[in-house]
Amino acid sequence: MMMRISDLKTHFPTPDGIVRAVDTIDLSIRDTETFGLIGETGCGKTVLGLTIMRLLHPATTVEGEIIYKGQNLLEASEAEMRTIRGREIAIILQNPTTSLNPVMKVGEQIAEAIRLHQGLNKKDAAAKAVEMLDAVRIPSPSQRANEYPHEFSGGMKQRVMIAMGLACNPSFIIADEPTKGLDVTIKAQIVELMREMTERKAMLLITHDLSVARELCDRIALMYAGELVEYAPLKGIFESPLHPYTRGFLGSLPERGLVPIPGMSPSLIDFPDGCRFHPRCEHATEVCRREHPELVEFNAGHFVRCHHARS
Amino acid sequence: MTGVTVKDVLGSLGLGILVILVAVSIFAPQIAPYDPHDTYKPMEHPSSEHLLGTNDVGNDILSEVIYGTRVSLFIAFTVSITAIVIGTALGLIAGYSGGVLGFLIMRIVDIFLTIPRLVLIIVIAAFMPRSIWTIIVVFIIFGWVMTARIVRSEVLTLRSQYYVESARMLGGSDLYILWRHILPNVIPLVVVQFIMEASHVIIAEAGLSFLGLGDPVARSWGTTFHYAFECPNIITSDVWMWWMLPPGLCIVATVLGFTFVGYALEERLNPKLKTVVGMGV
Amino acid sequence: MKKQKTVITLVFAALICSAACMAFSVTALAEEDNVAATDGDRIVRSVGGEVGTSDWRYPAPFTFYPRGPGYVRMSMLFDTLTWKDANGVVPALANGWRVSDDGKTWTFYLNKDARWHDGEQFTADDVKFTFDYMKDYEGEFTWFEAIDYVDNVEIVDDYTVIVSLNEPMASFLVDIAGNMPILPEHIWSSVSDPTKFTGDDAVIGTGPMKLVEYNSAEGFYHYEANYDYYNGKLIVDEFITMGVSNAAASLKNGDVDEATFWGSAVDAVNEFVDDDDFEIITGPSFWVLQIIFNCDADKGYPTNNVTFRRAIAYGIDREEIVEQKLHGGGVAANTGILHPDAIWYNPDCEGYAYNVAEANAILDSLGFTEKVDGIRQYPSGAERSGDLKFVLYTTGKYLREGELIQAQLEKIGIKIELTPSDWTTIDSYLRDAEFDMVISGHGGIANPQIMRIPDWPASTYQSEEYTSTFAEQEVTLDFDDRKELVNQLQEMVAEDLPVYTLYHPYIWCVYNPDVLDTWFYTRDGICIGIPIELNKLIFLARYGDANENGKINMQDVTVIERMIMELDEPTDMADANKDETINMLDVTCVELTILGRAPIRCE
Amino acid sequence: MHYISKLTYYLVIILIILSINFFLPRAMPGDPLAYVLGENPDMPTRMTEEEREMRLAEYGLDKPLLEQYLNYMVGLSRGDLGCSIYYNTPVMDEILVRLKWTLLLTGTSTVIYMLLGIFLGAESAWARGKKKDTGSLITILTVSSFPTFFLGTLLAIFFAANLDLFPLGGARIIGASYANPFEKALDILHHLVLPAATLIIAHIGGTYLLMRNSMLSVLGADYILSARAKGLSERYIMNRHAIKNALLPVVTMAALTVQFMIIGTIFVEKVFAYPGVGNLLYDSVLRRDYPLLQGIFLFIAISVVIANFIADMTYLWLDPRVRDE
Repeated sequence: MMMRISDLKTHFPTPDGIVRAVDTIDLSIRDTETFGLIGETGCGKTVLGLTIMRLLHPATTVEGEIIYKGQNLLEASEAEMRTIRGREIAIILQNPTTSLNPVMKVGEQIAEAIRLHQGLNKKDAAAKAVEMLDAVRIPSPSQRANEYPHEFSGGMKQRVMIAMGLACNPSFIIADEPTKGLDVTIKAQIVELMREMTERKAMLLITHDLSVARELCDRIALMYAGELVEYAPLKGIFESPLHPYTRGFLGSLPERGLVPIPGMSPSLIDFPDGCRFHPRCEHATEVCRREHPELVEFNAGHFVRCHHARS
Repeated sequence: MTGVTVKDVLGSLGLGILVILVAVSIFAPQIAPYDPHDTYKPMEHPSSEHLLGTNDVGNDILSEVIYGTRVSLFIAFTVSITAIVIGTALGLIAGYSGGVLGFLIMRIVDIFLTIPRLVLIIVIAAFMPRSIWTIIVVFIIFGWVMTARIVRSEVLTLRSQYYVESARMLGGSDLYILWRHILPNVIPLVVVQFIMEASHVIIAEAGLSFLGLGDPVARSWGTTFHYAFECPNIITSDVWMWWMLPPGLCIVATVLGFTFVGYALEERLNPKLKTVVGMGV
Repeated sequence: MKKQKTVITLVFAALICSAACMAFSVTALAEEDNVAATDGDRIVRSVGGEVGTSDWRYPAPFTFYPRGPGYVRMSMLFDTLTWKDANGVVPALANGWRVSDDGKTWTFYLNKDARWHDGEQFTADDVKFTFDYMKDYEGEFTWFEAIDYVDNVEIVDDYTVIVSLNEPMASFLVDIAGNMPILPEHIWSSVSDPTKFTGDDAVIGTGPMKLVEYNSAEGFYHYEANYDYYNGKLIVDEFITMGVSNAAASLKNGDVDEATFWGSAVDAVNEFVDDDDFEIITGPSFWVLQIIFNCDADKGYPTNNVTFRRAIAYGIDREEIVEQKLHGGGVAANTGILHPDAIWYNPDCEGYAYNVAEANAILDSLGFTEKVDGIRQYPSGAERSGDLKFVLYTTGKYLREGELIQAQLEKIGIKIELTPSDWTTIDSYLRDAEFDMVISGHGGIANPQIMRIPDWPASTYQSEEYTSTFAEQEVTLDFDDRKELVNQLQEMVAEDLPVYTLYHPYIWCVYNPDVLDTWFYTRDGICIGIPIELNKLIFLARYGDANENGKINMQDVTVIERMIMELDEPTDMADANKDETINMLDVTCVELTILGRAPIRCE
Repeated sequence: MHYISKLTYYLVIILIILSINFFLPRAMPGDPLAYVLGENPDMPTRMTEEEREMRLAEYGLDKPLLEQYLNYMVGLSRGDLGCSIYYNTPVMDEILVRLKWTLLLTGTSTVIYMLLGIFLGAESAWARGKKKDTGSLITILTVSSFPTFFLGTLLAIFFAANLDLFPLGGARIIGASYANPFEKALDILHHLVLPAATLIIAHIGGTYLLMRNSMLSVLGADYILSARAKGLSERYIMNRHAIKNALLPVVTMAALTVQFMIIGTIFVEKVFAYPGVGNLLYDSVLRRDYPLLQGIFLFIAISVVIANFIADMTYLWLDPRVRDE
């Protein structure tokens, strides 16, 4: 087991109230497996990634456990975390355009992590950075390493982000929306690259794109309003989805007719009583409005949070 | 964590200062113990009769400073209100209509911003008759520039936003769109700008008066300070404590009041600065 | 630790940058010359007459700023034929002089020891050259106006010149001989644009000081002693006048050794009264503040009526103004303009003591009886109507006096609209007689010549009697006769009130006696009446006991003392002046004369 | 292209400033000749019409306005700013004599207040919401509310008049003889402390606030998160990632603050009787010395334009995105 997350709650204060971005999540990720975390924008999935990395604002309260290789990350000191970030666990942030420092050369941005974690000198780290750029198939990497981010196209920047994440050979990777905003061809290339690069690593793939998840993931979890509503192996989700939300999500795939889920995802400050999905659920009954359903194992390895789960 | 924040404390403190000062200037005749033009024995030290002593011609300094509040605030408010109105109007025109007019306005703005403002004001003030109206007019001439620039850029942003577009599609007149859609969005910025302008004028007027270019009859704080500074034994004796310090501190308090209010408002209005909590969400 | 490192780096960077700035400036500044003073040199630092403005332009004869402090800075370098000390006219480049009975021919016997700073000998040629040059460039020498009186200068021998005047000039010895700086012919004969001539050569004179450096930026004049000075031994090695931001504070912390204070600065002077480190001398400023009335027959109603002006004079409490504005640092002025400390002063001028009843009575008698809200109204049918209201112009400087007058005149029912303006504007109103009253001040009131136009810079006062009396005194050489005429002039002004004088401020010199203790005030002001204490004679050892070496037989001194005191016979050969009835300075002068150091004073 | 359009823009601005500079004083009331002789001469003198005309001709004030304008422009192209009426010397000479002092004062102060402001602003933003941040914010807002002349006077009263730690005014001991250049530098530095401290305290607020705000928005940027995700230390991130980005608006503002600095100099130089250009401006205002006033104004305005130009260039250097446009 690479990582076990139990009873995780991430809440942070804002002037409008407390945002419960992650509100009780349990999951575990095995060595070398790719775990997909799917949900709409604003369901809290990015926060989960940042919670694992402990990159949230100090005012955030985090409860529960994140056990990585036997160590509870939530109890690690900031100094320990710094040795884990980038070296053990890397995160490939969404939005490469804003996630790359505009006034720093690309090669340098990759090399600085290498210097830090692998103790290489400036020159060797720079060489390693060029290697990484080469590995993510950026043409003429030694020249590109001396360029600034604005000189790269969107797909290229995403490759840089991947190179940056993998530069120190981490054993666990969090990839947050790696294909967002890319056109179909580029997306396919990136997916291919991701698959190749993370073959023997554990990865948490955060995305709202089921097609990408289907390409890459071993298991998939669906997140809704801060909690997991269903998780199962790839096949289970795609062939026998149990939760109405999952079904709705699958229905929004292009080949299934692009039917959007009606309604809006709830604010993370003020959840509806009972099942958090019930205002948008066509099957909602009295019990759904009253009682918050528990996550139960419906089939072996297939968990669902629904009063009316059926196959 | 929706409790009292620093900006709230500073904001209310600033507001408090300003309210007191405005009250003092309105009720100056009631508050001041004497008419500032009445003369008593000159250069008296503070006593129960003259709490801050008397100046070189025997005016009660406390009364002079209290009446000075009127002059200083009058100049500050007159200038900043007028300058802001002009600046907002020109900014709206430049931003909304674009074209030759907008271009011209913005070039003028650029030039005005490049020319060292107070240096030119000093030069002009040196040649004009010394009266508060000269000062007011000269300050207005230079005061509208920054507002026009800020309003224009905000209008440009707003204009491209959908609701203005849709209002236009629905056939609203330009004036209606300006009035109904753009102006309300510009107001908060203008308020901050007003505050900054007012505090700038307070300092600049005091500076001009300090250099002896102010209105010698309407004694603002700067003028009182000027006379104190010219007093030959101001430094070598304790006289500065009751003659120089009070008008100086009044200037500081006013500027601080404006600064605090402006700071609190800006923090509230500028979402970028609002909070870094939950970055990445 | 890392944080500290950043701090240190930043501070270090700041230091380096400032060091670079410093280095730049210091290199630039190090190029300037410095006179290395040796230990024990006496260096005197003075504020030099006026605080606030420290620059009086380059101290060459045609470039100095034409006001007292400017002239004085030039006079350190250039001597005149005569000069003045605390008691009156003394010899300078001229040892002695003689005037013909018609008062039109002056013979000057020149000092044979005088040398120019560059070593050249001073001769009669230089004197003639200077008179001719001044006539040629009259317009350029803005300080000086009277050269027209001079007809020609004749060289008798190397050290004797005869100056012939077109008409007798009573004040010739002061206004021309004691005023015109004598120029070295060998330098100025080739100068055709004197106002642009500012090199080192332009400051070569015969004076007791040589110019080391003038710096317009820092506003200082740095002089060094001319040890070869012909007129006495120098007791000061270097002299500096400089600008400071606050004279009293600079005195206290030793930045300067001497400073001048005027009028209301009495408060600052009082700070030094109990301070043993400083001494104070008080002098007359020869300066007067006055109200100028519009006396113009056409435009001046009602101030062109002398009775009306008297009412205003009675309605103004000058003592209050002296008290309020000057804090006692002055006196209510002589209504006849000339300063009470001047030899020409007429003590019998009408004083117009503050008298509200008298003022009201006069105004009532003139028909200004009706009052609205306490303000008198013009009588019906007069040139003006409505409130008895006047515009009182002044610069910002005398605004406070204006406020006091405003309040005082309101008590007799006259409304004053106080209008501060700049001097240019006011002056244009004065020229055109488009004004009611103006507050304005001027100096030079030790010299009767100032009374040519009593309401200067306006000229609305017309009196033939006055004009002819003035012209008569100009050519009257006999002191007593002239004084009588000047007295009449003063009485006329006091009677007719073209101006109503308000006050004469005092002037003080506060100095550190350990550095220099020879400061004095000049009789009727330096030159034509400059009140400040920067008389170049302070640098000379003239006024100690000249006979300290005992070279003179004390009996000789006593004889002369007895002669001065008009005692009968020289029987008692003890010190005749033991009661100090005679001014010791006179005694010293006598001693010097006997020693042949400072020559005979003959008038 | 970018450089050329910028350069043209600044040249046009300079041309406009030159014209304003020429026409402005002439549009004002007041007769410069009246000020040649001052307000209270010890002996009254008033020029006759001929003398007046002679003087007017001497300074070229009698010619038609257009001719004066052309002469002015031609003169400027030769670096001739005219002759000061008061000093009767070339304006440029008078400015240059004082320039070194002003440069020393403003240069030293600018460097220190910029660095200090940037440093404190960055520190403050990094500690946002903590006591350190709030404390420095309130302190700096408060001291920035002091008008320069008030602050300078207070410093003079405390540190010069009462404690006698520093001189009351001036730029050096006049007439002093120094054993070596170091002693002289020390003397100059000693005189510099109070005026420079006044300018630094009065001006630090702007830079501090701007840096703090800029830093705060930078700290919310994704690339900072990205850097932290690499395991980099906070200090490293601040120095290598945040500051350079946060500096961009500060640099732009730096040019605009040059004029505030110059304005502050006028007051500081008056309070401390410092022999710089600011004092000269003040004196020439009092003396109504047109050519000198014009010269100084022109000089200051052009310095500000040049500062703007330098800021633009620095911006290009700092921000690769703009550089490639």
